[in-house]
Amino acid sequence: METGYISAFWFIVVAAITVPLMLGVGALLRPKSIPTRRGTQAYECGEDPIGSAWVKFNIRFYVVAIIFIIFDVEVAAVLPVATQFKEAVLSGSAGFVFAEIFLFVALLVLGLIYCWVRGDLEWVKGVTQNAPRK
Amino acid sequence: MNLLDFSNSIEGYLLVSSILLTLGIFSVLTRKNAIGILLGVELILNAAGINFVAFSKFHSAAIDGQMVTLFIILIAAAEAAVALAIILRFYRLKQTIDADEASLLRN
Amino acid sequence: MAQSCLWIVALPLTAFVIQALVGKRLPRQGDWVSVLAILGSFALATPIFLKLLATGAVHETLQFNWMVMPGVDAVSNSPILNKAVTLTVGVLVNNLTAIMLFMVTLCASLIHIFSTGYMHGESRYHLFFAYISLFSAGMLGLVISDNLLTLFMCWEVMGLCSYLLIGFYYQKLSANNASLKAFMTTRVGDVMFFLGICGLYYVFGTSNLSQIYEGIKTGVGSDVTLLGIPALAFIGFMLMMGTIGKSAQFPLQVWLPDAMEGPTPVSALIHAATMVAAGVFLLVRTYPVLEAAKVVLPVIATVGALTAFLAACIALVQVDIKKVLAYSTISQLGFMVLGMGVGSFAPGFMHVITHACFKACLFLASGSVIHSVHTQDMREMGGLRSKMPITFLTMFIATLAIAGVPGFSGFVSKDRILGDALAYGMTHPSQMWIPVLGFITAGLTAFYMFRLIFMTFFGHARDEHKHHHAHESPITMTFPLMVLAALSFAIVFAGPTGIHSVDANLLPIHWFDHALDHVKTEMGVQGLHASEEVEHHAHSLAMIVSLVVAGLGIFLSALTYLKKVISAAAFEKALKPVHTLLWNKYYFDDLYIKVVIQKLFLPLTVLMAKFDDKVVDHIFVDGWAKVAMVLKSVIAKFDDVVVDKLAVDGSGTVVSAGGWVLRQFQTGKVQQYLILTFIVFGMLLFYMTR
Amino acid sequence: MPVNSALFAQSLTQWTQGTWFASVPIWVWALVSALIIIYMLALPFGGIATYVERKIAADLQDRIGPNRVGPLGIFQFAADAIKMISKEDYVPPGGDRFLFNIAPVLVVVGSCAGFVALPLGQYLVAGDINIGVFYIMAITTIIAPGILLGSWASENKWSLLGGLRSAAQIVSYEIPVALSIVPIILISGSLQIGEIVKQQGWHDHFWNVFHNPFTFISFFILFVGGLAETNRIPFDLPEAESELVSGFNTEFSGMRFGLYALGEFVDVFVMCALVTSLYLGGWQIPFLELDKFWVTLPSGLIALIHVSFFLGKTFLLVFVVMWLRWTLPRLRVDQLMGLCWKGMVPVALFNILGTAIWMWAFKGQSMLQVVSGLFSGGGGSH
Amino acid sequence: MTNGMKWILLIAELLTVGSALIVAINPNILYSAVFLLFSFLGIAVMYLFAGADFLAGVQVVVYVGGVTILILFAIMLTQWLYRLKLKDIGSKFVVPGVVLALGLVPFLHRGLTQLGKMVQAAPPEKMAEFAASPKTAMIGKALLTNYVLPFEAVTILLLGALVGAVWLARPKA
Repeated sequence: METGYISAFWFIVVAAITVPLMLGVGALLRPKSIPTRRGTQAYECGEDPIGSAWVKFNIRFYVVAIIFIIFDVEVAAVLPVATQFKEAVLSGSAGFVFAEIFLFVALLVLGLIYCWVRGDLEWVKGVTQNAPRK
Repeated sequence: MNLLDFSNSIEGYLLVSSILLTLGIFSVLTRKNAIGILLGVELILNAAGINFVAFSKFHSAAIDGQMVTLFIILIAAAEAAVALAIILRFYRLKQTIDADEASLLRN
Repeated sequence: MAQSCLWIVALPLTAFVIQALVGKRLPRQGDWVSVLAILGSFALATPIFLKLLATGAVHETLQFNWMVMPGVDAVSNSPILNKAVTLTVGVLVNNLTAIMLFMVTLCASLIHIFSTGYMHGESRYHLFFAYISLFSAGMLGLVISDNLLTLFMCWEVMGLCSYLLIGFYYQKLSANNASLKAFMTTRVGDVMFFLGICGLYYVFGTSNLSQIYEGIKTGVGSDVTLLGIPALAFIGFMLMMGTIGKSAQFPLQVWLPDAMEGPTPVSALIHAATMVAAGVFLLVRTYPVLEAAKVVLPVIATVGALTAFLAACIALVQVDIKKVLAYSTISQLGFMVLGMGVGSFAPGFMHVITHACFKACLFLASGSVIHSVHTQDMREMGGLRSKMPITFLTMFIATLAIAGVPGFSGFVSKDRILGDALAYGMTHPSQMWIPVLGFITAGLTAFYMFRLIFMTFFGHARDEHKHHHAHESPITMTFPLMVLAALSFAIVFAGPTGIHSVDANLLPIHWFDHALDHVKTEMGVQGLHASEEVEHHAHSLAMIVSLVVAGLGIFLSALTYLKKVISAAAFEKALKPVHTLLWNKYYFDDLYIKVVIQKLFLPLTVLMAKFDDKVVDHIFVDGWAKVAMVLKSVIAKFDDVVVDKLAVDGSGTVVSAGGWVLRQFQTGKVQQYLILTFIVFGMLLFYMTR
Repeated sequence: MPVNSALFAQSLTQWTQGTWFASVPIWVWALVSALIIIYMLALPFGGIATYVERKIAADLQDRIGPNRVGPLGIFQFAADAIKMISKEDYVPPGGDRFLFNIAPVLVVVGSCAGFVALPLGQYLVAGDINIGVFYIMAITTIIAPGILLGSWASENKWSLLGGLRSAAQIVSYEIPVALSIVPIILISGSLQIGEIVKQQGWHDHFWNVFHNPFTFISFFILFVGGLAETNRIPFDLPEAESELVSGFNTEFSGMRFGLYALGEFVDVFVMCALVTSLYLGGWQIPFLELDKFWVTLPSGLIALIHVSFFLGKTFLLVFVVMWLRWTLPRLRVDQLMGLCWKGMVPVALFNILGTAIWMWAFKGQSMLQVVSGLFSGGGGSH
Repeated sequence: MTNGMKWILLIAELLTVGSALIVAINPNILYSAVFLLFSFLGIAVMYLFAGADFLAGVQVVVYVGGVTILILFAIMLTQWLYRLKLKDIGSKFVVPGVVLALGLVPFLHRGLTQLGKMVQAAPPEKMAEFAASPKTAMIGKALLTNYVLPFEAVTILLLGALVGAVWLARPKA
């Protein structure tokens, strides 16, 4: 357990403390306010909010999240191997490490290309433009 | 304080992981919401991860335990992605993600 | 060298397979396949023979495991079962094998070549070659096999081939009967032979010759008794019966004359050179056993002598040329068995070889004669000397050889046998009649052989039509004759003059004797144990007597048949009863048919039939039927009550109930299944951590 | 690194060697260094940045900008802060109070906690964590759930849409950022930022941005990715005033809004600091090595020079960020996503490949070393 | 490990267990998702104390940054209709679930105490030094030496997951 992590711990604690600190101070300082009906409604450019904040079910957020997590995992897996690359280059066995990383990355790029070709990356699903290919 | 020593030794880790496992099982079994089941599964996976890391430090002082946890995390991520995709597909099919609804495969 | 032996056997075998399968469609119906195969075997056999000539001794064995039976000691404690047994099979190549291999492959190839000419135009031509190839393979297999079982197998193969070949013209009823007769009678001998092998196995625990020789040397089994009689004697008799069956000796010789129904090359190959020699070869191979069973040898000697004499007498009166030769074969085989019996191991074996050559030549010559005049009856022949000079010349040489005229191979071997027989007679005065009989037979042989020659080749043609057609056979038939005739000269076997000059210390003076003596020592055979001086005296006396007898035989035959001074008919009338007796072959056939079969077997079968229908049919079959009927009704009742009601319907309901119960579990709810899994997980955990 | 304990604190102990401070335990110094850096550097910067940005914006638009409060309007940020603290802070009726309070904590922690690993000077780093870069990446990922929960809790259609979009944007732009960090790791061989910066000295690789052509491109990707991750202007679609009112923080009022804005600016600072330390050589002074300076300077002065250079470069980048805000038009959502997945990710992957091949071919040397190697006959080998 | 640090570990463990409890019990699925996030953070801290520093980073990056986002997206995308019926109560399997979960506790406890004693009895000599040393390089080397095959296998798995999930999540044709 490096001592560095103690500093990190304290940083997180201090950062976490500032939020309630600030809000607390604000709550203490400001005058009491009477909640008015209109004031407490959800702000809709002054209009009266209609219906619950229903959002059209849209899946493309989720597609982005999937691709993100797969590539996030990829980066997390590649990093330790990448740290050994410099030492491998100096010791001459760079080929193997390069091959390993390349294979790892290439396969996932393949996945990306698949998504790209199948039109999953398009954010706006045009009716015609993205009729799924046969 | 034996509590401090306890929490720092392997028993602490094992206790945490077993509690996580129990809660995971409980959550998997009792959740009506499909995503709730998924949360339970994540808990169980993490419980296993903790065990591996704990044994890698306290028992064998070798990196292999942590490697297994690393792979657990990688695979759990992929699993979560696919599981949730299935749930969303199920949602689109039945407009609900109540686990009991998903019983097309019954007798 | 052992591997090449395997190839020697394999070649004719493959030829047989090819011939049998595709022979018909091959060019020239595939005869060249069999010929090439046997020539190949001959080519492989010669180097072994040459090595024998060069080094004087050849010995190699090749063993491989045929069957490995591990002992079953855990299960049973019986001595036989729990003894781990490995049956090794293999090749034993010693001087005997080398000589036999050379002789058999030589004769077989010559006969193959001869039969390409002789059998030309026959309907089932390719099948003929298939059978003789198979036969050659069988014979060669027998010669090289080390284990008596494989020897017995090849023995049976040859029996089969002789049946097939004798019955080659199966359209003729006589050929059919003859082949059946041959098969059955040899079968009797084979059963005895097999009993002999079993006895050997019981005594020595193995049927490998090499191991048996060791056993004999160390005196194993000399004390063992089987059902009271000493085991070795029993084995000896059984082996002797095998030889009698196979080499057509006294009691079982009826099948050989009838075997003449087959085509002549068959008779030459099977009934002159090889198969019949196999019986004697068996005696040679298992000689140490026979010697160990002291009582067997005299019996063999008597059987040999009797067969020789009787066959010779019958041959006197025969008119069919092949029948004469058949009986002469029987008598010559009798000589060989006689030789074995009296202990003249080497000369006996030598007679096998020499006889193979000149008898094959005689048969082939008679074949070419028959081929040209299309009849087998000597009375229709005559004066063919001018028409068929080569056949006449070769046949004449072979006849001189068989008659025992000095300078020819026949004389060398027969004289030695007679010499040893005489020495044997001298040492055992009670057995003196054996050599005397031998000498008389030698004379008779000379007489009827020359009678044959004079009737066929000399005098004037009795049947103009046939005489006119007679023509010399083509080269493919005459060439083998010439080779075989060449082999009939004594030079081949024992020095220029052929006179068996026994030097002071009985040292053999020729390659054949060297080889045989080496084998004798190797196999631990004592041979004749007459005193040296008696032996010398006997041999010189035997030479003189045999010369006299042969000359007398030739002279008388010339007188009666060439010059017609003595009229054969007169003799016939004078000795009418004797003549009819000989003519009917001592009524042996009738004896067997009437007595053995009708009197002995038929009543037996009738008895069996009666027993069968009374006891077996009535008591058992009908009885059981009744019992079955009773049982049936009981079962029927049991069946519909228990089985139908309980089992069938019962299990049906149980299963459906079970199904219903299980169906409750399959609710489709994921969590339901998970609960079950975790219950099991809990149990597992409990089990793990208790 | 001699002692990788709380180095900032450790350098403090050096200064106070003789005095009674020495007996103070190490974690106290860690706390002190945390307080100093967050309350003296991060938050003030947040405030000042609002002021500076408005000044620059004004300047770009030919107007004066805030100049009422204090000379040249310097204390404008203080005035804003006080205003916000005193503003009413209420929770929308439908939203749930608990999430509403948790969200800003996550955002602020996500931005400020990154300062630990940033090396201000050679020995001036709060805590040089061995997995420095990875730690910063990890911490900044906490912001996305924060924003998501915040927008969800505020029970407002616009805020939820804005929240979803901003989360999606942050999440998807983390990939090009992460992928463009990998070449640096390939080059420096360690995740410790201190190590990375140390290798960028003049005699060493010099700045990573000039190490090889591929790192040059990935510098820009990292910078642009950082921009997008902090929802800065070319990509500030989530709080695009014209469409979604102010995006996820529609319902945030008073200091909560202030905290989010503060968090955002601190995040910009962390991103720029990260870019400087990874690509522009952090505290490395171009063209000279302080240790081999002809006169050995006191360690305090060296530290000061390092910090000044580090902050100088970071502020330069921040200036560029602000400058971009008023020059580039906003991107449409699909353009935004398209740029990320179809533009930056492939190029970033290509850079990784390129760097690896370059390293492999030139045995890890940078362009300059290779060139200098050619001239001096291969003298300056790595 | 000063006393202070032990306290931090204890707090982290309590945080993990507490939030896990809330995840399991809380009827509101969104709350349980949020507390799942906190338990992941707690676990990351526990990894730190067990010497797995890189693993803590991966845990935060993947779980906190990735899985939680996925879950939140999924919840938001599906729960919205449910807004009112968010409560996840009344599942038929509560009783068996409780019984099973509690049923496991004694066995787990007995098993773990046995394991604990076994480990305590023979702690590895290099434990402290192993815990303190940075793990990134070690993991890197391990991945390059004896974990090459799993490393490549994971790529194939990820590819499959990516294609599968994307295909499943594709909007209706």
